[in-house]
Amino acid sequence: MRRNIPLAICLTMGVAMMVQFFVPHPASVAFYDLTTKWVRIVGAFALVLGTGSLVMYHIDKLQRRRTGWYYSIVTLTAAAATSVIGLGWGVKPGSPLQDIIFSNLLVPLNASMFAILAFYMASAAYRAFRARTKEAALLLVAAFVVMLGMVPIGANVPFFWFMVVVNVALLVAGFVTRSKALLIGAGALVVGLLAWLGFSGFKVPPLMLPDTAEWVLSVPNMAAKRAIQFGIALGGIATALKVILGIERGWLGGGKQ
Amino acid sequence: MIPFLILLLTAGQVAPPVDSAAPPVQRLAAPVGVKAFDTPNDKGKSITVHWQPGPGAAPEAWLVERTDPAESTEVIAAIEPTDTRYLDEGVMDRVKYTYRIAAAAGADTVWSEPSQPVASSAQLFNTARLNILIAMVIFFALVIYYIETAKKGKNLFVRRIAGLDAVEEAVGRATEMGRPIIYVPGLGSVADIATIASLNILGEVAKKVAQYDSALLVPNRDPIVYTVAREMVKESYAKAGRPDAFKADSVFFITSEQFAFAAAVDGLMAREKPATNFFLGMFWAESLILAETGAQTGAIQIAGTDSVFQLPFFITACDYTLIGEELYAASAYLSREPLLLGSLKGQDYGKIIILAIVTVGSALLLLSKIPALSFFTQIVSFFSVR
Amino acid sequence: MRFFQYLLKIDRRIIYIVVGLLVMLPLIKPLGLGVNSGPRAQTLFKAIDQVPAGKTILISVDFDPSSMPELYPMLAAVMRHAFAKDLKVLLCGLWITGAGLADKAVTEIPPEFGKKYGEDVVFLGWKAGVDAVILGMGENIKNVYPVDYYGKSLDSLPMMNTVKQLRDIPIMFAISAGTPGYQDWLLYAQSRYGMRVGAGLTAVSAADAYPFLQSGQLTGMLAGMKGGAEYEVLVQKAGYSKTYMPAVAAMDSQSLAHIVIMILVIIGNIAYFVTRKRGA
Amino acid sequence: MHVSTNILTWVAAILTIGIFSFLWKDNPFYKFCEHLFVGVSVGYTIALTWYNSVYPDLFNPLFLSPLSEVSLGNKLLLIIPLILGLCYFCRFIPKVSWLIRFPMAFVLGWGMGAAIPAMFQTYIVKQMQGTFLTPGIFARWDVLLWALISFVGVVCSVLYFFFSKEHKGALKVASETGIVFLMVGFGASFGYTVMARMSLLIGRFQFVLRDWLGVIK
Repeated sequence: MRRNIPLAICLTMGVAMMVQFFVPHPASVAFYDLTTKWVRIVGAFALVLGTGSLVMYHIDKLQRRRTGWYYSIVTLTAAAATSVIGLGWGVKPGSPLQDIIFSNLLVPLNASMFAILAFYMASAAYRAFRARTKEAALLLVAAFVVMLGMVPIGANVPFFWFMVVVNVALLVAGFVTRSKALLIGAGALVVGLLAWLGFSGFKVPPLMLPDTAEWVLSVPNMAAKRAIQFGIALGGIATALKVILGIERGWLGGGKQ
Repeated sequence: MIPFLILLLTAGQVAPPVDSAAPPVQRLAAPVGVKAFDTPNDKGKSITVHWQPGPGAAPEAWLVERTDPAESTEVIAAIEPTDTRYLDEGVMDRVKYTYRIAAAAGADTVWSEPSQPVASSAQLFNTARLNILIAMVIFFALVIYYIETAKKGKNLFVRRIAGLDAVEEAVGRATEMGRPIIYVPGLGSVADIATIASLNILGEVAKKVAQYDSALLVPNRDPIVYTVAREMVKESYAKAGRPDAFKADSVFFITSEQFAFAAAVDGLMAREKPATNFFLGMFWAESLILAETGAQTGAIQIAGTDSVFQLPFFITACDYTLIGEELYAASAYLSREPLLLGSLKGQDYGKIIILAIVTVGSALLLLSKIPALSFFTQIVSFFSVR
Repeated sequence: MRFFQYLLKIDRRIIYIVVGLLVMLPLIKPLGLGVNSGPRAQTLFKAIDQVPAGKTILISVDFDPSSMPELYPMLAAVMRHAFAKDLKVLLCGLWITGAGLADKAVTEIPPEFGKKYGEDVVFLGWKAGVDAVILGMGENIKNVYPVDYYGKSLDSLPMMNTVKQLRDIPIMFAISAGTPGYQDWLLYAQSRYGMRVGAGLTAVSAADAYPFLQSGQLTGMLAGMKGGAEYEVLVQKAGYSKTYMPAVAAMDSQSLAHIVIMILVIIGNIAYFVTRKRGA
Repeated sequence: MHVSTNILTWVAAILTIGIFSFLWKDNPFYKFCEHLFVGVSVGYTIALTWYNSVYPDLFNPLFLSPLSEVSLGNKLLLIIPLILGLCYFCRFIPKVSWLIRFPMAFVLGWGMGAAIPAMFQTYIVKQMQGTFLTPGIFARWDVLLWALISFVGVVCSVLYFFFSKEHKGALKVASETGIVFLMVGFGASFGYTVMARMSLLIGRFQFVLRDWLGVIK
């Protein structure tokens, strides 16, 4: 009973929603709208529970005077003040919640946290963007092509010269590390580049970096994304099916059977 | 519509006289083949009308006229001359209407024959989604079949997934160092399947944590996920035989605002200096904020997501990354439960079928270049989704 | 060798300072690296440039403060172009959070050209419902917006006497950060009322618009901060405006930032390979 | 230089600096901003949830609207989510704590059931349609070549995600080719996102330099 009723609810709702997708009848549309509202309402109660957990956590921190307890006052006061202002004066444009709190507290905090990403991108690139393997090297070259192709500086750089520079880097790295694999790869690239040069009549091929970047984004990148999405969809659907059928039931949690 | 109609009707009065040097003006002809039918695959209250231009001059507009059983007739729309289709959404179900179309130019209007009477109704099955139903039936059959096979105790192979082999080591490391493990079950809701996959992995990780007696911290962004995660961890401690070791405040809710959550987890990592971080589930732009801060505090990091745009950042900044479907395979991989392994096999056959269909389909489509085989072009339309 | 080992362990804060300074300095003192205007920006520029003086163009402000760095410069540049050509500008928005941004543009830009609110520019504001709003404007703008964003009756605004419905507007510029956005304008305004639509998009969503450009449904496109910069350059080159070009200056920062990241990767790799050889 | 005299601009600028200060190291200023951010965002969510969902969908129709507007049947229907929602609080009552599974089961079943056909639609059937090679590719040699490369890329990358067979022989070759495509794709994504994120940082600097300090126009 403690397990079977929840499993039955889950199964019923799962099957009902799947059937709903195929039925255009107004009753089916009404069912969808109704249950969507219900899920939102139920979610609101969970928010109370979550907020309760947050408040209890900070009150506990305050009472036991744990390290940094005074910051808990900031969180509690801010939460209380914002919800009072929001509930009291409404959430429409022009209300103090939107015009003061949203525009001058939430927007800058959000934007700053988002902007920090730019710094982290730089440090991650420096720390972890290493051509350790040939796959990692490919990732790097693709990233360079797109990064250069997307800014004005790269607008008039032929892809050919870019690859020549990559090739030189490969050769140097091959000699420095005395890696046969690297040297063979660099040699193959030399042959390839010479062949390309010959093919275009010993003139630098007119392919520029912005076009190369667009190609990378629309050909190999698209293919990879599509493949990942096939996998994600199949894995996701199988997981969802197992939940609906009650095969995957970890969410039922502890307690007696 | 009305101003446009008036404009159209008055246009004739100010039309310039026809230049006698111009070629003789073709007369307007009535549209032909007027067909009215119940709009398919809808919730009713809609009739579609189709027609073809007659063999005369091009009109300036089409007028659509509807007659209901009470014999009241009205012009309901004026349509651009390039369009020969009208969707009438102002009808009642189960009432028979007839339609007439007129070609209009200047003050001239030439009416067609009326259509057959037609009534609209709501459909019970959307035939345009038949393709999805077929795909669902095939895939469900595969998954269920292999789960049943697995129940009979047939041994199933799973290839190595490096990120998951590292879980044991990562948990052990935390115990040795006496530092906690942070597990972020993503920023998605329970309706995101990645979150469910992550919660299942959390169950397995929590079991190991209980065995090794490390500390676990699970910050949450979604309140419902928070309640489920809490139950999962509690259950895992019980299963590992250490229900007393479960600390109620180890699973906690922070806020549902994306970047506020990221800021708080950043702070948590900077202060707790965890030995290991798990970022599994749904992530958006905050992925690198979390992963880079974690790397700076010196933690081993295992990440996994099905969000294609965030994978590059996890791959760069974390030690191990589960790519897309590997995340879903993880709970089967860690638990080695045959029921879950069976579905992995079903998924693989699903992939084979997809690849087979796109390969054979492509071959046939390319053959459709031969005129006699041009009907193969129909294949693409079967995969249209609406 | 020590040097390379030191490089590998360099304090990340030095990286942050370098990145921060290189991004900030060009904003204060632009380097003038220049921006090449691509064909998509030129198409849009020409289309607006050919609109006869006195006519009205429509700009839909469908983005919120989080996309402001990428999209606001486009709004400003297109408005400057229009005023320089003595066009009138009508603004509206499908995003409730975008109203403040349109208001900012309407307050700041017209005075540069001596243009007046109500005579040369009107901001209608936001109304709920996407298709209903666009289709309604196609019939009669006053039915959807009896009053403008500032609460003034449309009848009291002289400009609105010449613009009654979408058919009175030869071209529009839809600046969208997502949905609802340019796709809705294509779907309702273009297919029903034959409106020409140019789009301004964030860099991330630009790729989705390629099919509409190929099919000719979109009259040009500006993508990301770079798109804004391209338009600023076009406006400046034509001699329409001589103001500071925020997006062009920002593109200097962008270029420097990309280059510094690439240099960091290269240094990191050199240090890595050199020390690895030593270790092996 | 025209430093802003608007106190709200000052607040926004100070918070911006507070968040950025975390880059240097964790510090009391950042901790203040972080805790403020969490608190304000929770309060904001509460207000939005009340006005956008609880009040219009539950409270108003169930308790305030007269029967003439909301029928008794509809009122009774609303009691279902109310009870389901209240079940969450059973967690605090040990004897009936298992009742919390009811709302969880409801939300999970609903979410999973809605996700399955949607995933088939957007990620499988539609993507398959996009993967097909069509006769249009014979138009130009480069179009043909890129189409073939894309097709091979999709096939090989899908094979990388093959779990139930050891990757050796032909499968190994295919899955390794697949990794090449995946890595190029990830690299391209990374490069592309660098641009978008840098724009955000530039936007923040523009706010500080222009709106707050008035150094630039």
